Amino acid sequence: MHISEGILPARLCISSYGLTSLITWYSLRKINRLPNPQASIPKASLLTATFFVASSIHIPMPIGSVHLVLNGLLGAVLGYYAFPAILIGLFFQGIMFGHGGMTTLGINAIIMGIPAIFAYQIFQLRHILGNKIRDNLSMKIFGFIAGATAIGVSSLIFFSLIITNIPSGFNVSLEQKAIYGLMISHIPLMGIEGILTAMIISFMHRVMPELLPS
Amino acid sequence: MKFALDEYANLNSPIHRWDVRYKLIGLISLMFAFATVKSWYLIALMLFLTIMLYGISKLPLSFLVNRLRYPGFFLLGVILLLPFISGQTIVLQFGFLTIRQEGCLAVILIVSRFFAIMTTCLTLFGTSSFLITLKGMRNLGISPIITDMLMLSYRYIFELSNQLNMMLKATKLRGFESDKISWRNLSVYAALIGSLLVRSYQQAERVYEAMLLRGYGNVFNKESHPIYSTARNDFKFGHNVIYLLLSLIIAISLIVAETFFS
Amino acid sequence: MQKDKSQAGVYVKNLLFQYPQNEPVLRSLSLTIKPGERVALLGSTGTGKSTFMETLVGLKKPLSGEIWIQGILLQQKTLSQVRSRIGFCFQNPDDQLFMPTILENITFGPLNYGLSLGAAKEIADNLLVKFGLEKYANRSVYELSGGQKRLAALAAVLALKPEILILDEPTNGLDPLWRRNLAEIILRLPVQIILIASHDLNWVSKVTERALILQCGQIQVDNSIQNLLRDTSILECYGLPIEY
Amino acid sequence: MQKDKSQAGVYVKNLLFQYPQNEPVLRSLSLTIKPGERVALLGSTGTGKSTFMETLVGLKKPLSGEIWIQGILLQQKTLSQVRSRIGFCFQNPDDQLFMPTILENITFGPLNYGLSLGAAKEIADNLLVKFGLEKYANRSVYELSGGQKRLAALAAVLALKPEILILDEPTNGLDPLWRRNLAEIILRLPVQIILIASHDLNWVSKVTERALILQCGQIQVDNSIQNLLRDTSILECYGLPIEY
Ligand SMILES: Nc1ncnc2c1ncn2[C@@H]1O[C@H](COP(=O)(O)OP(=O)(O)OP(=O)(O)O)[C@@H](O)[C@H]1O
Ligand SMILES: Nc1ncnc2c1ncn2[C@@H]1O[C@H](COP(=O)(O)OP(=O)(O)OP(=O)(O)O)[C@@H](O)[C@H]1O
Ligand SMILES: [Mg+2]
Ligand SMILES: [Mg+2]
Repeated sequence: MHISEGILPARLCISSYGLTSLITWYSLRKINRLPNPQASIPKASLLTATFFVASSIHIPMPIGSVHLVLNGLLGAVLGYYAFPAILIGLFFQGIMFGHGGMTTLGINAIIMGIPAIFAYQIFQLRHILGNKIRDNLSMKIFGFIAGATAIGVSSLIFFSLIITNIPSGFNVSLEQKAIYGLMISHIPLMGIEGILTAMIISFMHRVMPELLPS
Repeated sequence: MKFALDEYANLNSPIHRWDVRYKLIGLISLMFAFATVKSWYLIALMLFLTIMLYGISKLPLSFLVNRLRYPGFFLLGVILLLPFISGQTIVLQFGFLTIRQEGCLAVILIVSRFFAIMTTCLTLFGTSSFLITLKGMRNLGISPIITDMLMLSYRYIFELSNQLNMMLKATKLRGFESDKISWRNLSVYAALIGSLLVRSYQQAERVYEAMLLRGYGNVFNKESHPIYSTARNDFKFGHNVIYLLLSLIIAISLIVAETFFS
Repeated sequence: MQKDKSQAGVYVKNLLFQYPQNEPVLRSLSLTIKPGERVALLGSTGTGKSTFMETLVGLKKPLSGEIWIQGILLQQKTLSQVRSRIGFCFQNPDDQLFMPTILENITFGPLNYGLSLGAAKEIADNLLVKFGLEKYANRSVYELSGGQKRLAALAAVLALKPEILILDEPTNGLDPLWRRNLAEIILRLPVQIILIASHDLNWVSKVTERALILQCGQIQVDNSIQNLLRDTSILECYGLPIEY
Repeated sequence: MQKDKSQAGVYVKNLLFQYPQNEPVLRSLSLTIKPGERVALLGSTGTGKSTFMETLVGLKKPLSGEIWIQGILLQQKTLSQVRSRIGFCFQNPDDQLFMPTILENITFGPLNYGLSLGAAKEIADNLLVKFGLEKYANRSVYELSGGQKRLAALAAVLALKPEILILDEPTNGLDPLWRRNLAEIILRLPVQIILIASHDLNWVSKVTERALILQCGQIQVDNSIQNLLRDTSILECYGLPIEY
């Protein structure tokens, strides 16, 4: 779910860089206010590298295989580091594999990063809404919602951008239908991402709970 | 290392010798200018400039081909339908299949821009070692948190993908069949990713300790980041500046030509 | 020679392997190991011991050459059949313990081969007792010491009841007592063939009888390990000074 | 005793350390190491060798007790001063080589202590030659063998010109030849004190003179290593059977 080089008009690329810088600046400001911002740098970097590596895993599906995005998980685990981490992950994907690229870095960071921030907020909601249920169950439920929502929002932004910017010759209502259609076809993917996010969070909760933000 | 970027960073070409700070600004401006291109004659010019640039850089062709192949297929997957659905002018028609001119032009435009931007990008990152590029970014004012994270993640990507590889091997040897989908298989994938996260978290703590022991965040030092900003005010009107001006002029001319003369 | 192929044991002929864009690591390597043999694979760093062992279980595909395991030719369609007969322990036990608890790591293999949960648990329980890990069955892998992880990895591999056991530097990071325990456990295992790569000449000489030295892509020395240990000049010549 | 504090060397008194929600690992441990001593720290797995070494450089904070290093009391405000005098090598060199190239890893420390790039490079060049790594200066860490990584990690630590060197299981995964090379390098290092935790009794006896056995949170045995190696019953009793 990366927008390749060459598709979007330059104006959109540049303005999305602006928005991305703004969010990055805000995240960094939050990070700098943490008690020991330096201590988390290695942690965030290694987790960034982990997500980069994990997103190369192919999950077999009835039709072909999908590879994971995991931006919901990243948001849930990394909190404010998620956005810079996604920016960095995308930078490497762009220059190493050509998934995305330099001019589309800003827009891709928005596609992946803003949903990750949502996912973090959703996952934190468990402290308020999930009080009454068992810890492990609330982790799973909120993990699932965070993971599925993140990928859902990402694909919504992605398809809207692609459909409205490719000269497809569609009119507005046809474009809208195409977006709905593509979104519906992505519901299974949302399910897989949600389930895996929930499972991974529950794994970490069992094995090393301090990895999850409290 | 299969995807190391700086495999050919030690060649000697004008692009390799170009100071990375100027190179970053120059080539990135060029990439954005390429992204604005829409008209025919500018596409031709853009492709010509790109090929020239890559030629001057002396990077081997295989480097480019290997890195463009997969994203190229991916891109084609997205735009493959355009010639059939987009536009009114019909070029060819076999039965119910119609090939339309506007769609074909759109494909050519997108593919050319993709090729030009990606090639320029690979030239930028392939002609200096990654660490030097990072220092350049740091000097251009990118936050040290970002450059530190870039450096550390770059270092450990290979380490971690090796770990994942070994774990995948271990699952295969114990009879895991990865090519079917089931609840249990998903939970195994989750365990693999979870293990990777937990292991890298533990490793991160060690790495941080190792950095501390070697003076990271030391009070004696104002600039306590692994990626130093070694900016000196050595502005001289030399080849660095000439290349920079050259690429800025090209970039601006492309944009101006695109906006006003087409 | 030809007869060996279809018989039990490991039979390797003219194995050629190289990593892309590198020199060959294994150059026409041939080797026969008969059932009942316990073999040490020696050689200095980077001579290809791990690579060779991985080709035996089909993790690395040789450019040419044949591998017969227990009378089966290793190829794509026999892969899972061959793998089910071999237990392979990596150098780093962390690579092998990816499930949350020790118990789940041990039952992982049997479940993959279609055993019921009950049957898999029974196998696991036996192994946990054998390795003195009963107390830790439900403990997370990350709360174990290095020695315990090593044992857990071994238990996980033995759960498949392999006929052939391959260990890559099993004593790494173990203290002397664990090394002794591990040696004793290995000597009592009900497997037909054991192949161990190790830099610990002293330890490996206690658990194996035959020693191979790998260098320049071939088995250069094939001798009883006791004879080899006496011949310090040969060892020295292959970069294995005995006193270190 | 009191006099030692303000003198050179390592002076540890009544160190108490425990991990949260666990039994104490170090229970009132006391120890003096004088300049010029090369000391082996022995003990079976999980007795707290690594933990103890980490308290010496302030990575783990003891509950009580004092640590004096070269006449300086270890506390928050002297931390960086003490650390600049100690070189500490972790068991896993990958944790220590966090910069992409070897050269960068070596200059990292000196640059942090305010040296100029030129001065740091000069130190690095000397060390690269000493460890035979000149050719690999700009190679990425990922492409090195285990032995080379070990040497690079050591070089990175020595770049700070430490007076005290602490090594945690330095021979792990090294082949006999590298073990010999490492021993020779260590014996020639210009440091005042060397403290090595190791399970390789044979190797460590070649590079140290004094041996400590850690158990139950205290130094139980403190003897010359040659005497200790002769006393197999003591070793056996602390879980260190000499023949393994
Ligand atoms: N993925 C790889 N790509 C390229 N070369 C590799 C790769 N893995 C190993 N090599 C090279 O192949 C050779 C054999 O490596 P291998 O790991 O089999 O050695 P080894 O005998 O097991 O060494 P050690 O005793 O250090 O474990 C080495 O020279 C190594 O550098
Ligand atoms: N982070 C931790 N949390 C809780 N307990 C720990 C932690 N790290 C170590 N321990 C425990 O503290 C004890 C001492 O561990 P340490 O790593 O110092 O032992 P060691 O002597 O270095 O062992 P080895 O020879 O295996 O390296 C062990 O029993 C271990 O289980
Ligand atoms: Mg090996
Ligand atoms: Mg230790």
